[in-house]
Amino acid sequence: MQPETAGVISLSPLGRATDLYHLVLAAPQIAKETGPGQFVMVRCTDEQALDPLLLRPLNVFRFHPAEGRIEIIFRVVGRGTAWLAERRPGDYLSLLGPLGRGFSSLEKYRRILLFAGGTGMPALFSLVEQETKTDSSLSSSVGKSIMGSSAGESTGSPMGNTMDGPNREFTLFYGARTKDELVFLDLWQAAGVTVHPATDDGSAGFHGTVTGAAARFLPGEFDFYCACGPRPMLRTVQEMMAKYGIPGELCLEEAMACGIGACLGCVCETVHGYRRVCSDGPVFPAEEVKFS
Amino acid sequence: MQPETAGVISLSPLGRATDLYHLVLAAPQIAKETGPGQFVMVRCTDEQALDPLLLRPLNVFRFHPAEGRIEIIFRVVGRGTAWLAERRPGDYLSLLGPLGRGFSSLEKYRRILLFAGGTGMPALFSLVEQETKTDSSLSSSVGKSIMGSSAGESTGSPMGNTMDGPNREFTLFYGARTKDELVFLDLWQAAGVTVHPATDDGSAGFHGTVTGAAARFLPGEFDFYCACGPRPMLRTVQEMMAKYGIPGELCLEEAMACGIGACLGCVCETVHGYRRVCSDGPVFPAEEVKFS
Amino acid sequence: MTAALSLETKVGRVTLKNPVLVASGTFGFAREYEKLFPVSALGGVMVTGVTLEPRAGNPPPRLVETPAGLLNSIGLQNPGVHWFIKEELPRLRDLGTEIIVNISGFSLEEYGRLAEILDREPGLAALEVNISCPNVKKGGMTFGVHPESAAAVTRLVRQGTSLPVWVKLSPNVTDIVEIAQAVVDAGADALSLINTLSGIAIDPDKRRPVLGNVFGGLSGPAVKPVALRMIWQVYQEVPVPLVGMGGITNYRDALEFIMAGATAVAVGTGLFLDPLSPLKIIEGLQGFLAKHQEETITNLIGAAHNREESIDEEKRE
Amino acid sequence: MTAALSLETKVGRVTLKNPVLVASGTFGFAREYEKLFPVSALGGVMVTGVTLEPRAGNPPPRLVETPAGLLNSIGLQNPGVHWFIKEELPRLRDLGTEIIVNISGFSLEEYGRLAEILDREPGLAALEVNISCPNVKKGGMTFGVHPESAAAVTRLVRQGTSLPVWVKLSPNVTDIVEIAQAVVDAGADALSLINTLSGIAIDPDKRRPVLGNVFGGLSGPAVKPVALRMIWQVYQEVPVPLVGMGGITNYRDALEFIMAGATAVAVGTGLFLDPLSPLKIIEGLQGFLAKHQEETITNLIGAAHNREESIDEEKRE
Ligand SMILES: Cc1cc2nc3c(=O)[nH]c(=O)nc-3n(C[C@H](O)[C@H](O)[C@H](O)COP(=O)(O)OP(=O)(O)OC[C@H]3O[C@@H](n4cnc5c(N)ncnc54)[C@H](O)[C@@H]3O)c2cc1C
Ligand SMILES: Cc1cc2nc3c(=O)[nH]c(=O)nc-3n(C[C@H](O)[C@H](O)[C@H](O)COP(=O)(O)OP(=O)(O)OC[C@H]3O[C@@H](n4cnc5c(N)ncnc54)[C@H](O)[C@@H]3O)c2cc1C
Ligand SMILES: Cc1cc2nc3c(=O)[nH]c(=O)nc-3n(C[C@H](O)[C@H](O)[C@H](O)COP(=O)(O)O)c2cc1C
Ligand SMILES: Cc1cc2nc3c(=O)[nH]c(=O)nc-3n(C[C@H](O)[C@H](O)[C@H](O)COP(=O)(O)O)c2cc1C
Ligand code: FES
Ligand code: FES
Repeated sequence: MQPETAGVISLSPLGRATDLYHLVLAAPQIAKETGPGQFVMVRCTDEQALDPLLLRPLNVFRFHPAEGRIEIIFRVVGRGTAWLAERRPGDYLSLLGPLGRGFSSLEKYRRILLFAGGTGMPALFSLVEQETKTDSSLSSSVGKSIMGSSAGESTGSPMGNTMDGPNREFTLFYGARTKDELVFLDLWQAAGVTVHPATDDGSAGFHGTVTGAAARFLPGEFDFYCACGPRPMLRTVQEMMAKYGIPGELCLEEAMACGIGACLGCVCETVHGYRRVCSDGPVFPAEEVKFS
Repeated sequence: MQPETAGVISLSPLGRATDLYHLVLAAPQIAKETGPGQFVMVRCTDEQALDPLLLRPLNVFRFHPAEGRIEIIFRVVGRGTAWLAERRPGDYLSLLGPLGRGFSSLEKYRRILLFAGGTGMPALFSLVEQETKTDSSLSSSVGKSIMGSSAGESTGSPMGNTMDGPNREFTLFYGARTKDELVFLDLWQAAGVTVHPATDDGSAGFHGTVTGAAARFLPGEFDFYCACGPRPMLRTVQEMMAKYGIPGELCLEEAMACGIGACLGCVCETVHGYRRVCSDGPVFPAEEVKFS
Repeated sequence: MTAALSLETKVGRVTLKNPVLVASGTFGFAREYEKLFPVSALGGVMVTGVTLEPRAGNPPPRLVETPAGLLNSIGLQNPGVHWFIKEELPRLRDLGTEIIVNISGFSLEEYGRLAEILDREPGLAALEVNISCPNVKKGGMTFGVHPESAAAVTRLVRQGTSLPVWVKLSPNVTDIVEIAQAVVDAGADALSLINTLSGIAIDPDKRRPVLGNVFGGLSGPAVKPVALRMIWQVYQEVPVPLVGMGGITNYRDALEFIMAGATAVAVGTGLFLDPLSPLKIIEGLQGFLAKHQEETITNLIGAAHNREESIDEEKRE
Repeated sequence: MTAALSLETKVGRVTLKNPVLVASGTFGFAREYEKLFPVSALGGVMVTGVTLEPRAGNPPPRLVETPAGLLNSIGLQNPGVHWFIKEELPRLRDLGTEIIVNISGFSLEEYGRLAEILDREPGLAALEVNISCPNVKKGGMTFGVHPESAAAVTRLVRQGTSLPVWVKLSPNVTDIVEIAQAVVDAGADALSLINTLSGIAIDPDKRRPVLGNVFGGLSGPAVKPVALRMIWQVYQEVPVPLVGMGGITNYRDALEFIMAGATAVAVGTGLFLDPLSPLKIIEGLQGFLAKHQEETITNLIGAAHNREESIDEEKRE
């Protein structure tokens, strides 16, 4: 964890109808240290400007320690991300990272359920890529945005990925507002993950929420789950999985100031009392998180 | 006077060692209405950002009503101008203008002295270009920055410009920190103005201030003067010219908020009491201005 | 949408066609902005502070930009109430919007006189009483920072006029509710808040304060959280219409004020960022009503106090 | 340059190697920032507010960004003074910088007890008394907003310890000088100012306050003009060392505070923009001394009050 000035290698909008962007950064130190589910804080303001004031937390989508690069997917939702979307290759960004406690190792589990909502996807992908890591050929899609490849159908090898030894099986329920926002499905497929898309508008996959999409596959034979997405989704996932007795981890979001655990500003409620999302999390054991 | 969204046609640094920039904007409405010595207010902030908060006043260096363009020369001194210096062709800027009461007509005068200090030059050039206006061939240097052409010597036709009828004669004392900051001398020469440069470091022309440079030519046979530059320079010019009984006009600067005369924030002291620099000025009869 | 959306709002007896005013001191006497947009589109104009005698104002520099804020020390430069009535008011009356005259005094008597003088003038919607002025007779203590002096000013103005009296509160106080209650008890029909926060800036190169007057008033987006807090507190404790101001630059800011309890809002410093911002805010409010199928803006006044009515988190899932 | 430049400064009895501290509540107990830079480079660390009993703090959300500012409602989450002494203090003592412990109480007695408990601990430079806490026994009125209660807290802490007592003032008051004078009369060795301004934010989509606690404290660049004004006023009236804070993000901000009258400064919210900013500020101050051939930073304290010494406009011509 340290401040690092990162060079913008590429920044591309993800498709026509989305406000999603794919950012590739040269940040050797951070790339070397990042683990799945960790994030960085990014200053989204001109050098001397004081508004917006705070750094923005963004999950690391992919990290490439050998190449010294990290990738981020972000949605433009306000002033900071709008500023970020206007950077160009060759620009520099002030980063702080890698931050937070990411996902636990999945070693012990065989059949793993993943729930991704919108920009919750990147954190989960970093996990899967780590857990299925093979040769570095995968990382060749850096800076290339490929989307929607057969987004209408569940895809992937039905028995889970094969690169990960015979035993590991990932099933992803990936929800978005609309088909165009289901991004990088090819990467998920290449990682051998069975993907079940869901869209709010029914333009691809299940017409409805990721939990709706998952319902018909449950309880199934799942050992563990990981979820990242908007709070209401996480709450529903937590309830549903608790009902089936499947343990898991949730990756949370909360407004942040310091990003490193000093200010106590980003707490969430847990069974152990308030915990800092930035440093005790953002990933927490699902059963510990209390949604009020 | 109105808000206008202006397109950046070109933005070029003026030379190696300076922090001066030359900005050409498509702003048809403003170009049509601008007179010499008027200025525009420019928003120097990303769309949704609130810092820096206020628009920045910048003089119009040249205006081309037929082409719908205006030109500006500015120095990077802080956050707003630093932001401005990073714009690129095709970007848009929010402008308000043209603003202020510019220079009076020089019709009545034959031998005119000009004093320009640093970024006070643009306002005076707009005056001279207007007063010597010929065919539009002059405006062909738009976007081209030519500097330092024989900056070491006084230049121009000794008897003043010829394009302006036989009678008008302009003598410019143009001061800057260093040779590289004496910009667009070619344009002045093309306008038939006799230019006496002065630099703080002696790298070109007179080694010292513009008033120092002017002293040996005074009182001379001058009818009128116009001056634009830093406050201490204006004060010295005012004193010196009062001594010789030569009337003139001063173009002032003051921090501004509204830029149109509503907030009473930009006043300067005059013999008539406080006057608004943005709307009663920025150009005032020299004898009315009181420097405290 | 069937019913017409209504932005109409009532500040006590004063009906405004929409809740967006412009703040005193930032709009002059409307002469300048009139050239930029149709002032009749505004809910109202709060004209620059008028005093009994003409005032030259403070020595320059009078302005300094601060982070997301503006410090000003205009010092109430104005031509005096008699000139105002003769030279400015006739034109203002014809603008097609409500005219609220901001008055400032340097003694209790001056406030009373101003109220009486303006009471005779037709075409005014209300007097806005700026109590952030120093009481020259009492060692320069600002009227607005103590409940007694704030109430005394209000009482005199109330006696001097039958016009609606809006008292404009200073935020430089320990307990805004106490002051609000005191001036309402003394007869205020409505409250405007907030005036500027007292602040300074230093020029480290020159080693001296930037403003000629040393002290200035802080306005703009920087002060918005403080302004909202005061609106919130007063709304909870004092039943009187509030006109909210302090850092409003867009319709979402305006909604924050309205939901915190403001019946109307005013744009001041926001004009300097974008002279057309009041019009854009009016449009934005209209759009918000349409989107949320609210028929009138008045339904939203104080909405944030009502926890049951708050809209739950985006219901995605 | 012949003589070595000195950033050393003295806050009463406490000598700081340089005038740049970090503000209470923004630096935790130095555990986290310690991983980012050598904390020993700082003039001192003001640790997070400690209370007698452990406190869970306020419900989230606790943070909301505002224009050039930050609203927080942490609610003094901390493990209590006993845990602090056992688990945090030993490490803090070894950091190689001055440790100032910020204490908060919810009754007069709690302040007194905290002072006594900490008095026994070696290795502390001073106690910083946060008087912006509600007095639970007196209906939740904040101690710091009235001279009597502010003085009462100070007196008890003064009696309880022989450590230097720095009282941290709340800016949410009508007359900061009155409070400053009262706590100095009650025995304060130095004053810290300012704590946060009370503010709120509304989420217009959800129609409710953003913060779980509704009210928060505003910090960051937005408040700088107010902080500077209070430093300026107190410096003029009350002869006591001042530690200035409120929106400092770079060395020029620090100079503004020093020239307004601060003997030392603290960086709080500025850490969140750039965790290394305190180090950069120290460097910047050094550079400024060198450039202006000043031998010591202490020469600049209050320099802006001295009109004769102010540097005249750039003398170009
Ligand atoms: C640990 C963590 C990881 C994240 N990873 C990603 C990611 O990989 N990709 C991505 O697109 N987004 C991610 N986010 C969310 C991202 O931080 C916010 O979208 C961003 O800060 C918004 O900044 P803005 O200036 O554009 O919006 P603002 O103008 O600040 O706000 C716009 C809207 O976004 C909300 N918002 C502001 N800050 C946050 C925040 N920290 N968390 C959630 N909502 C916020 C506001 O309430 C408001 O409704 C992550 C957040 C956290 C805490
Ligand atoms: C009528 C008018 C016409 C002008 N024309 C030109 C021009 O043609 N070219 C040009 O380069 N500059 C011109 N200026 C000056 C220009 O407006 C300032 O340099 C600019 O506003 C600085 O903005 P900033 O954000 O970069 O600096 P800031 O960060 O705001 O300040 C940096 C420094 O500049 C000073 N400054 C800030 N605002 C002003 C101001 N309005 N006037 C003078 N000094 C200021 C500050 O005190 C500070 O020392 C003009 C000013 C006025 C009033
Ligand atoms: C330049 C300027 C002049 C002002 N003059 C007055 C005034 O004459 N009378 C008054 O009551 N308030 C005056 N104010 C305060 C504003 O009316 C308003 O209360 C304050 O600026 C907060 O709103 P804002 O942040 O939208 O500007 C003035 C503010 C500014 C910026
Ligand atoms: C997240 C946060 C927590 C704070 N906690 C405390 C605290 O525990 N005790 C205290 O006296 N001040 C506390 N403060 C106030 C700061 O110490 C400081 O006075 C204030 O933030 C102004 O400085 P700044 O603008 O540099 O942050 C806190 C401020 C912030 C932002
Ligand atoms: S953001 Fe500061 S503790 Fe998490
Ligand atoms: S800037 Fe407002 S009157 Fe000149």
